[in-house]
Amino acid sequence: MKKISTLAFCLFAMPAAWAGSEDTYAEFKAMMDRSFKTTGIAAKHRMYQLDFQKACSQDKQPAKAEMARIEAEQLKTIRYPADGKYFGNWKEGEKIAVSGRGLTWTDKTPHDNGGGCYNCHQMSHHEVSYGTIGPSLLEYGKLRGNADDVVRYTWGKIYNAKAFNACSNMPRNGDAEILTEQQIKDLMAFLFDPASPVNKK
Amino acid sequence: MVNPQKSIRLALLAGLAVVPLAQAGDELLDGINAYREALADGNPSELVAAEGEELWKMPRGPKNASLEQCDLGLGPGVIKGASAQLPRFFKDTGKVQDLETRLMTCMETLQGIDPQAVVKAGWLKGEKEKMAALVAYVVTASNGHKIRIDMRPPEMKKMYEMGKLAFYYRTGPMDFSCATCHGDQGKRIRMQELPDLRTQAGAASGWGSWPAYRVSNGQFWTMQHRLNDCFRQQRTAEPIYGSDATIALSVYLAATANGGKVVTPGIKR
Amino acid sequence: MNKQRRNVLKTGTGAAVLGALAAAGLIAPGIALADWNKAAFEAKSMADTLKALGATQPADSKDVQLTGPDIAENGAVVPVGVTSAIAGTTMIAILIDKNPNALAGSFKLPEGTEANVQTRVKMGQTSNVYALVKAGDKFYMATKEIKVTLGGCGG
Amino acid sequence: MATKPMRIRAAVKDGVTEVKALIAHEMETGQRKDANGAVIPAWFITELTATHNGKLVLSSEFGTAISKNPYLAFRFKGGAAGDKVAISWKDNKGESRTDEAAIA
Repeated sequence: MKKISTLAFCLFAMPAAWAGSEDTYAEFKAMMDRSFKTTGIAAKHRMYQLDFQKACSQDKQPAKAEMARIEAEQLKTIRYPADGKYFGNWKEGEKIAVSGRGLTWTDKTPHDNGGGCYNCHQMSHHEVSYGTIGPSLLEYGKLRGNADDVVRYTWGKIYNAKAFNACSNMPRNGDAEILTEQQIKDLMAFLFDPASPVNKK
Repeated sequence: MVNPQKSIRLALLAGLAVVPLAQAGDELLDGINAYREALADGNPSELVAAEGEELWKMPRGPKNASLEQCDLGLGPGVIKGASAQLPRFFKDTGKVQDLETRLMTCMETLQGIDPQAVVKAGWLKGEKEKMAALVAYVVTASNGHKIRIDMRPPEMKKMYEMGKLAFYYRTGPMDFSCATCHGDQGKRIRMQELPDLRTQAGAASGWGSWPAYRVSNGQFWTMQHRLNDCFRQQRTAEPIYGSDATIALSVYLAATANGGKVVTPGIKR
Repeated sequence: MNKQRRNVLKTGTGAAVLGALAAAGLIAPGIALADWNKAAFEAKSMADTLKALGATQPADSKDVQLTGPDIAENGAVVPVGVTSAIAGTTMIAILIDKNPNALAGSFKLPEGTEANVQTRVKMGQTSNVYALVKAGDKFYMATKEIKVTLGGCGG
Repeated sequence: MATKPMRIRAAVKDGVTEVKALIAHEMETGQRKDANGAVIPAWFITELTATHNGKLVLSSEFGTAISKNPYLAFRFKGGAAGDKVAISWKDNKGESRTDEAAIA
């Protein structure tokens, strides 16, 4: 719901570093507005940007202060597991990491989504088809251990990557309700469990 | 309470120091390149182009006329090299048009076919299937040509600016833009290498090899179809067929690719 | 239909009848000579397929070459080629171990046609692919593993 | 449903004719399901033959594992520029088609 409420503020505001004229930007927004339509679960309001999305819509990153402001704001959205349990089932987590499905206009429900992790990350010893947009997460738990701060950071990163890098390419899996709390727990287990193929050859 | 900034540094250090760059991936990529080369001979696009040639010459629509007098920018009936110079600004319509919207204009003016019949059809169904065949035929006649986009008209310059804004426009539940995947060098999704569409070389290899036959589903995809699926994967709302945003993006890509080589129809994963 | 055609051929008046059928557009020329081997194509395992093809215990042979990529980005279209240097090769078949039905296709080579065919096959998953060749009344075989992987996003 | 034309290329070099053909066909396996979960029935070429000036040069049988829009390349001895190479197929629905090309 918060996504829609911010809409009014950003419809006609320009990104801070935008070099063109205000008229051109207004024309651009009008073009986007008439060029997209609602199909299935992909409603037209998806085209309306959140403030930070707008700030990150340039060929350069925003200024440091702006980045820090966004990160501080996004950090507040992270909800840690209420029961204090960070780890689910790594086998379920692997399925979530493999699946790149969900939230497109050809998907029937907005609730049954994959994490698409392999699209961008190397993760396990046995899957050779991995992307390189994000860093390799091979042997994630083995290399980093499972101290509280590492565990909490990892949870936060999956939940809302923008809290740590304002214009990160990584989706806000928790904040944007892409994945459920249980799914994030399963992914955590996939990353940290010594028996998971992330850590075990 | 954990200091998240400190944790990040720890995590980054661990990542950089210990995890080797994925060398194994390179051998695999070599293997996949060999696979793609094996497919290049015998591109099933030829089958679609043959249908398109028939459609181009066949009298159709309320006016029972063929498309043989269609002006794709190089004069009526000239298709050789035409798509290598599209999108372009057309004086008769007062619009910047890509290949597909220009063909729609020809279908309307020469044959009396309502453009909405194309816009509203499902992909590879009805008039959109016919459009795909026509596109396959037309782009085959530009294979090997140089991409030459005429950027002199102010309308083209404006569309380029709009297209660039659209390219970086992050939105939707996943915060993606075109640049998320196509705004860096040497990246890939899964095993798929991603052209860096901000650069001339990247744009030339991307723009220059579409439209294409996709072996994964055995379908011939036009550029509008390609862009539509990019937005689907971005999880945005759906772009309207032939809409200005799609044409603006095409202008941005094609202009960035200027001077590159057209290899159409392409053959893709 | 097939049975009928064979009978027609046996009676000796076949050629004329076939010609008439072909002229009427009912059958394409040449096709009546083929006879789709249902048992072989519907067999599931390698062993059953070989049996249905009459190829018991084919010998591995260096004179049979199976070409194909080490890795295919998409199992829907995997280019494969088979050549045989064995004199008198009359048949080539392509089998994929882990497909639901192992036999992908077979090619009969009349005198004068080289033992060299290329096509594209579907593979459900990483599997051994076999080239089976018949020369005289003996069968020979070559194997290659082809890996099938995922390409783009959405998988 | 009308069948679509094939693309056949044949070229002779050093007394050997190489034929490359692309055949428009769905090659549906019968193992896929549509959006509503209903099985899409199998629809595939079962038999394919090639002739050179009317003489058989290849006879093949296909299963469902031949890719959509099949590609086929083969070689036979002989053939001269201008000779006809014809390819015919038949599918499991009983449809058939023949196309021909001149050897280049």
